[in-house]
Amino acid sequence: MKRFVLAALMVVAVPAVAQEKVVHFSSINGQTGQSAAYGSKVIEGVNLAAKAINDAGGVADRCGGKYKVKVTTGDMANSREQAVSLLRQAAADSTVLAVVGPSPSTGYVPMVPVAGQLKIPVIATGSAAPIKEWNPWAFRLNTTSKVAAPGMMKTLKAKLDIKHVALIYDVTQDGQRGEAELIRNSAKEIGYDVAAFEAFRAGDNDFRPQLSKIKASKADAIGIYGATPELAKVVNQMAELGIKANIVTGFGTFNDPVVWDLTEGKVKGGYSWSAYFALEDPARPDIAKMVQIYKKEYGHDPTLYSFYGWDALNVYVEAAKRACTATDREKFRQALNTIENFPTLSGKATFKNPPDGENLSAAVIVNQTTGRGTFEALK
Amino acid sequence: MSLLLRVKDLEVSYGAVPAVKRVALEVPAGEIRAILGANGAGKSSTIKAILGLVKARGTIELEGRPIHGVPTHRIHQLGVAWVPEGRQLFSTLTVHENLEMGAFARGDGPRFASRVDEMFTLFPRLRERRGQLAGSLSGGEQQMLAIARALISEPRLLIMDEPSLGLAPKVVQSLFEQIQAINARGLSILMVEQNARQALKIAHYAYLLEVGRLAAEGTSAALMASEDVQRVYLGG
Amino acid sequence: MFWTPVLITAGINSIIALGLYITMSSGPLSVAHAALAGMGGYLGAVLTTNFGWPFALAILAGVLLGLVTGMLLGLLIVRMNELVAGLTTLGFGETMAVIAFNIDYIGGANAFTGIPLRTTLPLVYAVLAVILFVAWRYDHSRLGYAARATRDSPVTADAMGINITWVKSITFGIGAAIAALGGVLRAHYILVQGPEDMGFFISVGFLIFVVFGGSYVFWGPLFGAMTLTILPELLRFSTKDRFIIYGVLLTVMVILRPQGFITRRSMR
Amino acid sequence: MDLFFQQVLNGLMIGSTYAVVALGFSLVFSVMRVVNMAHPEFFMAGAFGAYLTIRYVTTNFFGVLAGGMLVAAIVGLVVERLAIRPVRGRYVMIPFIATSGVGIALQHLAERVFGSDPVAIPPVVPTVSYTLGPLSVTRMQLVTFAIAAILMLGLRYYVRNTKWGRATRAVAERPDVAAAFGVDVNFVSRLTIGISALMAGAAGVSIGILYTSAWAFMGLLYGLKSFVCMLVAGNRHIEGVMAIGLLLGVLEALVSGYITSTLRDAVAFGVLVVVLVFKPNGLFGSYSV
Repeated sequence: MKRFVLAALMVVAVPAVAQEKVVHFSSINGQTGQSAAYGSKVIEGVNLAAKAINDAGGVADRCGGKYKVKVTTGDMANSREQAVSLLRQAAADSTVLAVVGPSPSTGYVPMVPVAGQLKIPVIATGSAAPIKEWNPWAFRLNTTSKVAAPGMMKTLKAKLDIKHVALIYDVTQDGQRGEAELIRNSAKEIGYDVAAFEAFRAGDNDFRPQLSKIKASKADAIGIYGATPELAKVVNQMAELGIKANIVTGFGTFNDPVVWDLTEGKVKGGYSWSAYFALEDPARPDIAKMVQIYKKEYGHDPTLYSFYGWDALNVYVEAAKRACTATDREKFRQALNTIENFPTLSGKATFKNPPDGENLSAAVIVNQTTGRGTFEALK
Repeated sequence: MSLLLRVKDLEVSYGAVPAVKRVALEVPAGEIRAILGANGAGKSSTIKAILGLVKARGTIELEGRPIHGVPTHRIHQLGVAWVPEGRQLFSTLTVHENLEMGAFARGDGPRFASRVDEMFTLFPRLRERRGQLAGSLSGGEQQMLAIARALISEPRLLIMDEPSLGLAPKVVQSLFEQIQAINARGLSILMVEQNARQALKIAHYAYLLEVGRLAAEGTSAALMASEDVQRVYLGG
Repeated sequence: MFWTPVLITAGINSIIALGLYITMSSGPLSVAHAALAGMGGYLGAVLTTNFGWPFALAILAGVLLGLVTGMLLGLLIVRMNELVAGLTTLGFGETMAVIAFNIDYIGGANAFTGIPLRTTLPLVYAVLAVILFVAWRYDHSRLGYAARATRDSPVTADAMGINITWVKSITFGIGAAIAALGGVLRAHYILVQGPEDMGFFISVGFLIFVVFGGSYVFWGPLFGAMTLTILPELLRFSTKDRFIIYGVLLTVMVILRPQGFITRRSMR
Repeated sequence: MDLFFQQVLNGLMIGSTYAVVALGFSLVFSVMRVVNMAHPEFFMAGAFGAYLTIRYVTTNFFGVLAGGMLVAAIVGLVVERLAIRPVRGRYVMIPFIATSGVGIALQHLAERVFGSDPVAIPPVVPTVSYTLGPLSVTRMQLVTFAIAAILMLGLRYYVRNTKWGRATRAVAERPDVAAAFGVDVNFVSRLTIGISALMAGAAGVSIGILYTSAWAFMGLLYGLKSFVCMLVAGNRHIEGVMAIGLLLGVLEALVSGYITSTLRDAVAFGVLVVVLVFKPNGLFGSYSV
């Protein structure tokens, strides 16, 4: 009985205070299960950005409206069904303006068509899988291989004159597999041959059969495309087999502190392209501030995926400001298309959808890993 | 004459089906007692209840001490050995290993070697077969091994379940002589047997079970003559 | 409606679980039903997406594919006991997953996408009602009794003149057809059909639904599938510990009710 | 031709770990008629046990091995007490589900405690690689193979020539009769689970050190592969399970070396189907449910 009375009192009290408006985003990502390594960091980035905005007084849109940012998190685990279910639940909740995430392609690929049908914006925070059919409601913040990989290979061809490229990739990770195929297909055009094209599956431990073949192929550059657990093992086993060659990857994986620890620094000197990510950078006070409050909040270093989460939430808040709405998804979608060279931690953001939801000004920095979480951009 | 085993008001049921209803029996030290009855009369269930292999109600006492509810492996350590129905040897173990299992509770100390020899003298055929897998023995040899496995732990009470089952008449004859010889050396025996005539020849006292109830009991001579036995067996 | 996606998934899982129930009624512990559902899903999706077939025809095609594959599998394992039959289906399921992985026409590792949305809540529960009716009729049919006789003691069933090979094959076929039907419905709701849905661990999930719910009466798999699909959603309040609680609950519940939650009156 | 022998060598190394984990599965199944789906998590517990021992106790290899095996054994005995003993003797699917539930809980508990990223295991065995002509193998690979061999031979000796090993075989065949001859069947079951956990723990430690990381979900793929080994071999003879484990490892290495590694997993399951169709009781053993 007591709780009922308390609730009644609360309802009465609320109208007295100015109606506190809320802009509500649904954050869907892989928080548990095998793809949690990426999803959980994005969720932390999103929640931290929302907290930072609310602590600084909330959102003030261009039409005088003031909002607090609200984020509800849904864990898609590693399942396609749960990702689509969570998206349908978010669409059915009229207070939700848009969906942030996911990172795993197992979630983003099936969510794209459903977002188009339910007319709710979705923005990928790390999934690089090729999308067969875009629609006006699907966006992607992170850089994708289509833009970055050919650029990187051209730079490496120019600087290192690589001739024989071997590739070892995870066939179950759509983004990783997509980039390996892209590098294979652009071999003639950029001027190198594909010495070996070896696949493995997430969860594998032993890569010696494939690496023995690669060792025999005498490749001078080896592209390694897989998730953290497998990529680290490939690097370690290459050292054990005495394979010496330039190592190449995408998505800035060599700059991830976790990968540095797992390989005891063997990724030093590796080349990768990535959006912008650094633990410290004198020229970037905004990064320094974020890294500082991130470590205070979560007790561990942020990764590129933490940046993606932070940036995605900030891009969404900017669009909400321009659309002066917390509920009209169509106006919000149109506002997203007005985002041009919007500065983010990991680079810039520009969207023109249709024709597709790619981030047209996603940063592509070809770099060489120099230390734990530090790298040098190649000019 | 001290009482080795006493059972009173024994009730055993499988789910809702009662198998044994208010059975009472005793085995004085040194005697051979038989439990007779047709198939499904509850003979095996009674034995299994005594060994603690099935849930049962009622009192079961060994030398005055209750053993109802004591786990099976401890009952064996109190000196009760079992020759199961169909012998149930460990067929993937050798003859020697089956004997070692028989003496598992006693450990295989120095006395074990001499006990093994005793068994091989009692059953010479087993000596030649000692390295063979128990599963490869003939029916008669398996029966010998089953008895040897039970005797090797020097029990005070030997419970035999249908020892004559599946054996040729000549083999049954020598088997019953051996049982008498073993008893003559002071070992009390409780024997479940369908072959009533043979059993009554060597048993001192017998109980007749019918559909889970005690239909009759008495000395072998009395039962031999009683019409109850004829009725149960000859369906008179 | 917030709970629609969960209810649709629970309904589809119940359909597939009922298919598994019918297959298991003649004995085999099949862990192929996720693969059979996946095959139905792939075929239905290709027909509606690439060939523009109407949804009803795509369902029929999926069901036929399931029936034929199921009957063949049933013949393959007729000589095996319960556990070994189940394990052969493990090989079938995983091999199907790897084959789907390597066929680019159906999207390979990137899964087959762009499937039109056809499955709705009313349709799922209408189909579920029909399947429940089929299972109820099956339980009381000659085939149903023959199947249970075959499961409980093949020797006596043989002696009673039951053609065991035919019974095992047709029950596996019907069960597989129903699972394929569930697969087609799922594909046209999730709008993506991938190879991962066909593997061993997914099939084990369906096996747990049936045995947990009670594999002796058709209400069992329905109860099992509904409970164990909705339960993880109820546990969403603790996002981090959701699966720890789910695992512990699964173990505790199966220990408390080993014979399954719903049992025949005679087995109470 | 050198590549062929290198691939066979690679296959033997990984096959030995499949065999050790499969032995644990088949021991528990043959003695207790229980399919222990939490067995892969004993393997994972071994790897994390090694990690914790290195960080807090010692970096001596044998100390780490003991630490990992101890953690796995503790997890094993707790799982036996809570999830297996209450349903032992029931219909084979009941302990299967009970242990599956425990497996799921243990995986996500490890994820909560150690995080979803893999945890780096610092090298306690110097990374030295030996070359014999074209072939190269690392010291840790040889140590892993040696541990697997010692465990398998040790188990063979235990089951063949010790009192409790004989009792385990007796319980496997006829639990009631074994009990009637003084064998405490519950104790033998606990002992069997303990041994299988120790073996899985040792495999976990060597794999953890060999691949320099421990991960909450490392048990999944391993569990499935070694489960397949047990089934193909049938569960009667230890040598059968060992041989099949090594054979599976070599087959997989050759398939991924010479054909394509995407088909590698189909090999394990394809072999399973073919064997079970022709030999429904497994190559060497027999299943009676």
